[in-house]
Parts: sequence; C-alpha cells; structure tokens
Amino acid sequence: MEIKELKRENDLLTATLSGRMDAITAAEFTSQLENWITQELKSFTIDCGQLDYISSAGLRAILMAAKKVRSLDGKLQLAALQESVQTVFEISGFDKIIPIFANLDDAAS
Amino acid sequence: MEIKELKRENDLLTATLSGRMDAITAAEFTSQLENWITQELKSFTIDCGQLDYISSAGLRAILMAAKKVRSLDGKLQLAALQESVQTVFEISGFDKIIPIFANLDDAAS
Amino acid sequence: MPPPNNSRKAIAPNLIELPAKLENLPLFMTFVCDQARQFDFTDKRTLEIELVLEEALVNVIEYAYPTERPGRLILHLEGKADGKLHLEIRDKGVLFNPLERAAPDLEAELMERPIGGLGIFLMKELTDGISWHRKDDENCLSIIFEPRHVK
Amino acid sequence: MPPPNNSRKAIAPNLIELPAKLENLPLFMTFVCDQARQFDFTDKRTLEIELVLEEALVNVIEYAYPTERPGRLILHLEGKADGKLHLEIRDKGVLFNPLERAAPDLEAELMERPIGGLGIFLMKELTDGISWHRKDDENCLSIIFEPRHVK
Ligand SMILES: Nc1ncnc2c1ncn2[C@@H]1O[C@H](COP(=O)(O)OP(=O)(O)O)[C@@H](O)[C@H]1O
Ligand SMILES: Nc1ncnc2c1ncn2[C@@H]1O[C@H](COP(=O)(O)OP(=O)(O)O)[C@@H](O)[C@H]1O
Repeated sequence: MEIKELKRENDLLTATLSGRMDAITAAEFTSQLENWITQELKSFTIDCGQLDYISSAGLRAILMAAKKVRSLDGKLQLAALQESVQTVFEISGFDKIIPIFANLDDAAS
Repeated sequence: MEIKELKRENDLLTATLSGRMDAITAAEFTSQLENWITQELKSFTIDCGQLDYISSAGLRAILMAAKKVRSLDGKLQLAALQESVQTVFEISGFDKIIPIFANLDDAAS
Repeated sequence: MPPPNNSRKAIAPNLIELPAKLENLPLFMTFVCDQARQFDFTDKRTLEIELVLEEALVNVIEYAYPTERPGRLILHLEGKADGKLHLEIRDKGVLFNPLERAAPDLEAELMERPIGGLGIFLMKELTDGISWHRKDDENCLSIIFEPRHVK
Repeated sequence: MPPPNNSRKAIAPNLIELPAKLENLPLFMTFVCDQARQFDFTDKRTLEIELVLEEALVNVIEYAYPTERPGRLILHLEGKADGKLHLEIRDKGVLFNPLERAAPDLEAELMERPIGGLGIFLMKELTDGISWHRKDDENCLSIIFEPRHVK
C-alpha cells in the first residue's frame, strides 16, 4: 500500500491511496492520518483509483478515520473507487456513510 | 530471468544474463542461443553480474550451449559471476570446462 | 449431447499447515490464489476469494489462540470437477462459531457504526456456501466458491 | 551462565501438499524460503536451501510419476531449537533412492561431460545431512540444514 500527498489547501489535504489495504498494511493509513491531524489538517479527499484491494481491516481504518475527522468538524471523502472496492463498500453499507465521488474534480465541487 | 544483447562483432556476441536461471526459466537461454546461432553467431561472452541464482537446470543449459558452440568452433565465456553462482560452478567442476572471467574487459582480452 | 468434461480441471485436496501468525498470511493467500488461478476463476472472483480468505485467516490469527504461542492453522483446498472450489480452514483454538454472529446494522449513521464486526459478514456475503462445525477439538470452517458469485 | 535460549526460534512442523507439477514449484519454494528467513538463516544459506529444494522437487515432478496424472508431493519443514532446519520431501511415486546415484566425473573434458546428473550431487554437497527411506509406498527424503554450511 502506498499513500501519496497530492496537495494542501488550508486544512484540506488531497492524497492518493494505492495498492492493497489489508490486515498487514491498513495500520499505515491510520498512523498517516494521525500524523496529518497533528499538522492542523482536518478534511481529506483520497483518490483510490489505484487501490486494488480492501479487506475489513481497511474498512476499519477508513471508518476510524471518518469518525475522527467528523469529531474535528472535518470530513473524509473518497474518489474513483475500482469496481471490486466499490462492491466491498456497498456490501458493508459504507457507501451510505462515506461520501464517494467519481473523481477528484467531482469531490472538489 | 532476462537476456539482453549488448553488442555484436562479426560472429561474436556479448550479452547479459540476469535474474534466476532455474527449472522454469533455463529453457529461454537454450532457445535464445539457438536463435543466435541461426544468425551466424558462434562465440558468446555472457556477463552474469546480475544473475542471482542458478540451479542444475541452468547448468544443464550452459553445458549444452558450451558443447554446441564448441562443435561450431566457437566458444562460450562467462564473466562477473556472483559468489553464490561461482560456488555452484565450482562444486560442479564447471569452472574447469567453462572459461570464467572477472569482468567483460578481461574476457575480451 | 454428452455433459461437458470438466474433470481435467479438478484438483486434488491440497494442504498447507503453518503457525497462525500474521507473518504467514501472505503464504496462505498465495497458496489459495495460485490454485484458484490454475482453476480458471476470473480475476474478480479471485479477489473475492482472497478477501474471504483474509477475513477467515485473520480471525484465527487474532482470536483463536488468546493465551498460547501461535497455534496451528490448517487450510485444505479442493477444486471439484463441477468447477467449485472447496476450502476448509481448521484451528485448535477456542470454540467459536462465526456463523452465529449477528449481522452489522448497515443503516446506522456514521457515528453510530461500531468499529469492527465486518469480517464475518463479508465472508457470508461473498461465499456460495459456508458452514462450521467443531470436531476433535477443532473449529472447521467449510467454504464453497462458485466461479461466478450469484447473490 | 545459562545456555542461550534459542527455543523461541523453534518452529513447529509445517506442511504443504500439492500436485507434483512445475506450476507449483514457486509455491513450494516460497513456503520454505519464507520459513527459513523467519528462522534467521543468512541470505547465502537461504539461496543454498533454495537450490537443494529445487533439485529435490524437480526430480519428483519430472521422474516420480512417469505415467499417471501429476501425483502428490508433500513437504514437511521443522525448525529445531538448536537452529537446524529439517526438511522432509515425500512422494508416492516409483521407488527411487537418490543417494545411490554415482557422483559425476568432475574432471572430464567439456565434450565428455554428460548432460544432466548434477541435481542429486548438488543436493548432497550443500546439505548437512541427507537420508532416504521407503515407507508405506512413499519415498521419504530427509534433509538437514545448519545455519552455516561446513564442508
Ligand atoms: N476464531 C475466533 N475465535 C474467537 N472469537 C472470534 C473468532 N473470530 C472472530 N471472533 C469474534 O468475532 C468478532 C467479529 O469478527 P469479524 O466480523 O471478523 O470482525 P472484527 O474482527 O473486525 O471485529 C471479533 O471481534 C471477535 O470478537
Ligand atoms: N524421483 C525420481 N524417480 C526416478 N528417477 C529419478 C528420480 N529423481 C532422479 N531420478 C533419476 O536420477 C537421474 C539424476 O538426477 P539428477 O542428479 O537430479 O540430474 P538430472 O535430473 O538433471 O538428470 C535423473 O536423470 C533420473 O534418471
């Protein structure tokens, strides 16, 4: 799994998440998010176009992140989910609690 | 395993062999050599600096190649063997039947 | 017309047994995915198999052996002539029937959704057959995958 | 001074069983190398283990089941507390004792060297213990590796 920062505007950060988000790698996302929050960031838009795989460990990390930023009055948005990742989100009902956009432009508007 | 042609001079070809030469990949070397021979090449110097692993299937392919080119009055020389590959050559006595050089320059002189 | 002969595709029961630790997860995963690919499952279905497998294995790794050093985890895989893949996951850990867990509330608001509890639910949703029994002090979880998942 | 406690390094017997086909070679190899690495073998020794393993497996794959569809290949691996790795390779193929093969003539000229016949020799040279027996219609090849090979 790889997390790449794309840009920062005020307290909003845009990043890409790629590879596999599984029981071994998901913790990296959690600690990266904590790190960002200490830098006064509180809203996050994540491009998942290159995210090939997510398991419940990944969903857990996403849900923890979404709750955390909501409690800071920020938000967590995802964009460009691959079909298989989208399916996992839908089965879990995560598409109803996490805003998902077709691409980064849609997420920004 | 990867085979890369470096240069041709008359009937002499210099190439690099890299990766793993094992029961699955060794046949690629044999067919590449046959291919070269149909192009009127008959002497070969192979840089093995990036060859990480060789098994008896690799030795078999090397021995077949060396016999083949000898029968054409050509020669097969190797250069820059890694320590573990050198060990396998020594155990098998291949260092006595195949000329091995420290590097391509030594092999050329 | 004779029935199509798929028998050449059948693969005999294959077995891997290793300590139940997270370090060994990739090896278990490769074992199954390699075989699934040889068995002509689509990439999409192979990803779903991978997901179910990860959920099942991680639960054994995290919960089955709470006190001892890592216990054993045994995985059987059998490809049937009818194109179905049968998986059996066995451990000697604490008695636990995952199929008795209640499904999560998928309608809850973000702040009301509990952390966790999705692994077993995903397993149930993505398999074409799942059963559990306890035998000789072992939890046996049997899973069936069809080449194409029908919901 | 108490003896150094290596027991935490010991790994229980691990098992993998798959059809004896070349396609499955990488999986067997990964199985052993992953465990060897967890067991703190050096990279050099791990390469040697890999080589011995490839030779042993390829022989079963190529020669043990001459007529039938791919037969079974079973691999046991056990890391002992004294730092040695024990490997057992079993097949139900034709009776064959590899240790009875004569060593190749290492002094022969290039054109006199026969093609083949090096696999078993390399296995003998690179292991720290190797034995064979036939039991219940199975060839059992037992191999011991020490962390550092002493010739
Ligand atoms: N093998 C097991 N032994 C004991 N308890 C288990 C086992 N597997 C799962 N559980 C329990 O079931 C709960 C739900 O598991 P699961 O749906 O996979 O989600 P998660 O592990 O993320 O909580 C776990 O939190 C754990 O309490
Ligand atoms: N499992 C086996 N069953 C029957 N014959 C075998 C088996 N393994 C090896 N042999 C025989 O022993 C010979 C020597 O094997 P080996 O030293 O590995 O070299 P190679 O396979 O390259 O000839 C083989 O050519 C084969 O005839």
